[in-house]
Amino acid sequence: MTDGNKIIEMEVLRYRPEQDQEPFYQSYEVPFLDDWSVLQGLQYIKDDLDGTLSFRWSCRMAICGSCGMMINGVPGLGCRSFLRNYYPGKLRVAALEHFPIERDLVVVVDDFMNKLAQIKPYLIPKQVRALDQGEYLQTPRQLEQYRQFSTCINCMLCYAACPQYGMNTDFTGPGILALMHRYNADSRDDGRAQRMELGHADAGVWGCTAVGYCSEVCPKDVDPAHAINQNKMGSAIDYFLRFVKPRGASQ
Amino acid sequence: MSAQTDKRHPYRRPMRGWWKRDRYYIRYLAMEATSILIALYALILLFGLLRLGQGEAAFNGWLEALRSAPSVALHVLLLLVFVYHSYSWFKVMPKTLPAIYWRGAKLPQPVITRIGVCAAVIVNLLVIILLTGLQP
Amino acid sequence: MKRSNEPVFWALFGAGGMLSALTGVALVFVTGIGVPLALLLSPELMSYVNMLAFAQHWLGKLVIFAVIALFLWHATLRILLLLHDFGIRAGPASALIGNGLALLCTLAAAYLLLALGF
Amino acid sequence: MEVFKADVAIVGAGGAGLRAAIAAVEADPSLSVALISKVYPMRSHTVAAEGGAAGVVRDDDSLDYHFHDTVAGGDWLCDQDVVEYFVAHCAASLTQLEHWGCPWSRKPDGHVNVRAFGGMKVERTWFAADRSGFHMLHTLFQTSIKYPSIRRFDEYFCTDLVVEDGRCQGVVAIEVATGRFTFIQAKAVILATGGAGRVYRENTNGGIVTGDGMSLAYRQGAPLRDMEFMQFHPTCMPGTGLLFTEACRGEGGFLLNKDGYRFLQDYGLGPAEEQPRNKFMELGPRDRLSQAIWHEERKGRTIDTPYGAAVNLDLRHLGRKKLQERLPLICELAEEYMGIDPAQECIPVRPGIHYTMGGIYANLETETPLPGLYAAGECASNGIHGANRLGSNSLVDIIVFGKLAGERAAEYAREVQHSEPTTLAKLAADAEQRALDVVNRTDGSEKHSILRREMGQSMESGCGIYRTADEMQSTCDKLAELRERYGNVNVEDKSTVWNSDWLGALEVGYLLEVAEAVAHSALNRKESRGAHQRLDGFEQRDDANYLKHTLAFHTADGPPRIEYQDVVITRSQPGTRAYGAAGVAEDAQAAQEPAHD
Ligand SMILES: Cc1cc2nc3c(=O)[nH]c(=O)nc-3n(C[C@H](O)[C@H](O)[C@H](O)COP(=O)(O)OP(=O)(O)OC[C@H]3O[C@@H](n4cnc5c(N)ncnc54)[C@H](O)[C@@H]3O)c2cc1C
Ligand code: SF4
Ligand code: F3S
Ligand code: FES
Repeated sequence: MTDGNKIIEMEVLRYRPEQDQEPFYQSYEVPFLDDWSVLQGLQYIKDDLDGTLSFRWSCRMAICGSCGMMINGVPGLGCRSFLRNYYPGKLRVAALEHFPIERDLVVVVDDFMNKLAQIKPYLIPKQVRALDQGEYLQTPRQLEQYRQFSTCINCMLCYAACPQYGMNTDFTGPGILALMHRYNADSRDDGRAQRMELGHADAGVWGCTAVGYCSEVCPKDVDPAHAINQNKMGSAIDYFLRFVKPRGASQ
Repeated sequence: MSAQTDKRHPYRRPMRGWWKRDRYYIRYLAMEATSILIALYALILLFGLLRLGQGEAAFNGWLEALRSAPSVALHVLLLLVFVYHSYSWFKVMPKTLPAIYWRGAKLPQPVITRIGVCAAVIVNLLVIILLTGLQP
Repeated sequence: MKRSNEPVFWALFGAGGMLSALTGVALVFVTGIGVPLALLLSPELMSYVNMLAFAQHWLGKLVIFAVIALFLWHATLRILLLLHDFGIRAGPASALIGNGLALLCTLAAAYLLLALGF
Repeated sequence: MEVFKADVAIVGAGGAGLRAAIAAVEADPSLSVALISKVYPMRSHTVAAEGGAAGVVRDDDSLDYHFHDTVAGGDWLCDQDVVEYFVAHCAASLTQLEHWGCPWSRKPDGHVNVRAFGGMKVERTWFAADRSGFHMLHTLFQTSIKYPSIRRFDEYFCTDLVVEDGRCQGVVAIEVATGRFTFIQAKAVILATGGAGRVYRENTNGGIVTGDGMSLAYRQGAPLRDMEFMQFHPTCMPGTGLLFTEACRGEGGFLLNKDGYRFLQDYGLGPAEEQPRNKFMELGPRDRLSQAIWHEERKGRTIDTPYGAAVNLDLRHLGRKKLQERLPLICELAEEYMGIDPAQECIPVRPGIHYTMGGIYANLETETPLPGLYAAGECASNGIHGANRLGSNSLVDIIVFGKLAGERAAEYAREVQHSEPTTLAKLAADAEQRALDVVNRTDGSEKHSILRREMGQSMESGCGIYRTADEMQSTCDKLAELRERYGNVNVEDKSTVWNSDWLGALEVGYLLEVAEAVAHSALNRKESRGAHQRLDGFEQRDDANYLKHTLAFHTADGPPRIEYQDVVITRSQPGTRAYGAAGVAEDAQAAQEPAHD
């Protein structure tokens, strides 16, 4: 399959619920070419060495968000990390931290999906517009207010980076709070008060302790730490304003 | 293979010792740990205040204690801790502010940190200069 | 979902953090190094008479109170976090004790300052 | 087996499937809709689309222009009644997405901006930077959460359709996490399973693009139409095949051969000008560009890479600022994957498989010949793309016809009743057994990864950019051999939880069937048209004999049976497909003749 003469040792965390009590590392020798990603290494293992290894992938171009995994202990996308950068050392690949391991590199993502649904991740328009009225107007400057937060690929690397999520999975977490901010910051939207019912809670923005590693590992520069922490000020102001003018604040 | 029984058994990894997993966490904890010494410093001042209320002799005793070698050593440590605190504080600050636009472009976060650090240097110097000026 | 009361503590934390980030280094230098060792500064600066006068002035009271109380509230939030991060899960109890102590110290500082008179 | 009763079942939660689901519940909120996808919706391959979606908005543009660009781009193999419906509904569909929050790029005045795309006469491609498909998919997915009657089956792998009483009445799917089967009983079923690019090796498609839905419908007797037309995209990353969007050229990028010469001017696309001009040079259609690169290679004017011949995509003159603003993902791809800074260096590119023009035959109403079964999106052949799809026509195809499919299926579901459950349960159990047989057999000896690899290689050598009868025949033979060997496939993994080895084997089964439909459809088309180009005496288009759609029907145990179907022509008689200066001359001449539109 490859005519590469370099061989890297890949240790992959295995866990097969039907036969293993707990996860263990299994080692594979993978011949590779310089432009191979970690994902290609795993595909080689699956196609040529061990068909029983399971992992998620699809696009290979860092956009579908399927292939998040721990690569030498750091959350990363398998398809955007390259074997050459780890050679000649060996490489440890494991399932994303802080999520339950379903099997091998596959984690259970129900919690993330449920939270995504909870924050009302859709436009709640200020004024409903009919199709024949054309588009809402939005200047590039207004678009810029939320653009960055709309580029999240739901890869969940930030969750694997966030110890607060690891310790308490009630915490809504970086990616979803960034998505909440994406809609709140959209000039067409009027749903902030509804969404912030979750945001104002202990498990909302206040669950974040500004560790900041989430933004560090995010492959799309979403900067979830920024999305969350700039909301603390707003949430605090809202908290106190409630007493001053109860009508203006969300219940 | 019997297909209709659920063989799922998701495995949860423990969080024990999580901070050892990454240098980034150690740095975060170091930032948090500055608080212990900040509290200590506030307590030293509070104690000074208490002594001040108890009269001249008591207060001079407190001043005397400040001159002891262990106290000076402690304050040197405190000085370093406060320097680190200032730096880490302004490092996090851009995350807590909405994006700032300057001449149509977003101000990069490191620039905000640098502005914060400069402000800290200036204010600290001002405090010292002011006090030197107040000297009898 | 229930609204968090964290904003109260967070506001104090933020104020203390900012104050200490801006002035902490200078204060430690003055009270702990400069004055005791007579380095750059005269020991007279913190003499009983001077400090009493300072603490009896309303502005002086304010400064002393702000520094002690806010530094403490700032530190308390983080100490509680640290406990939480190391998995010491006293939960509401530790928060109660921590914030209780900070409140106690704040009240003590206020009482002492008022007791010094104007 | 678990049973779930729905009114409408939709297989596929990409752009087409999600749009269909929303349309169905908006048509009638009391309907229950099951949305089944083998991956979480936001992983669907729509996510990878970069460039944008076509919809007429500019004052100097018209539906007529869009119609003619599409029909000529498709080399007159388009069903023109469908194209008319299509162009009339593009802009509104895209506006609908805007109303749902899609962050389309804007002009300074706040209106949606449009960019140029290959083969389009006027700028009409709506874009969200170069993440258009990503934003469309996420907008649709997130909006779908608003509707409680959409019940999602995420990570459910569909293995069969259940057909009874002459109509499609549901699907059987494996829950990937448990390996358990669910029968989703439905009054109407929509297939929205995407393309089949993975029948080839080097391609722009995700690993999940394995033609599942095409194969499912095909097995039940629905014909696959125009499968020989597989689109090669001219600008892909050598090796991985990852795509550099056509928007690179829309924004003004050049294609250079190894001498730094804009070679497209030698292939009837010139003259070469500095500024991008619609339908000239780099903004010609994909089939022409890919063919030109093939010829350059024969002339020895390409660059050698470890993965074969390449030409250079030159974006340097666009400047870093514009690249970052308009093509950020492209910059990221070039930098991360190739170590190339596009503001400084050219990017080597070569053609790769990109899009499946053909698919499950569906009429203007998205109905397949099997009652109760609808098809939309890339898995369908509704007749708008003909022999060559124009860039940015697909992202809008999936929402225009996704919506229509949702509405039609909802209508149908209200008219019919569920059949007797026991008969259906029996059929579902049979389907379950068939899928289990693949994993449970212990005497197999063939590895499906090897079958897949051999299939890809064979498709590339026999059904590439240029084709000959000999080569196509040997591909057909090879595929017959692989089909034989597939009967003897061995699945190493016998477990139930997340057994991706098993699913991989099932996918290879789908791929092989689709590949045969492609190869045999190609072998039988004795002309050159659009993406199907022959070198063996059939170099010309032959309207007399082949202005026809190919229909491939599944047969019990052999290669597909090929039939033909007339193309619907309403306003545009087949003409010369001319681009560049020749295209302008052609237009001028047409303008002098009495309008035959
Ligand atoms: C890299 C790239 C760039 C592109 N750029 C553009 C562009 O700029 N403009 C444009 O117009 N077009 C573009 N296209 C084409 C366009 O993106 C696709 O044609 C379109 O997105 C297909 O959408 P779809 O909804 O039909 O299928 P997909 O988005 O592929 O969705 C298929 C769905 O079916 C599901 N599915 C498949 N099989 C099964 C099964 N067995 N069981 C259960 N579920 C199943 C999948 O899980 C998935 O949810 C591009 C394509 C690629 C690959
Ligand atoms: S915020 Fe970044 S790291 Fe987190 S899910 Fe989104 S893209 Fe991934
Ligand atoms: S790592 Fe976690 S604690 Fe906050 S800043 Fe990021 S969410
Ligand atoms: S495979 Fe899609 S993000 Fe890696």
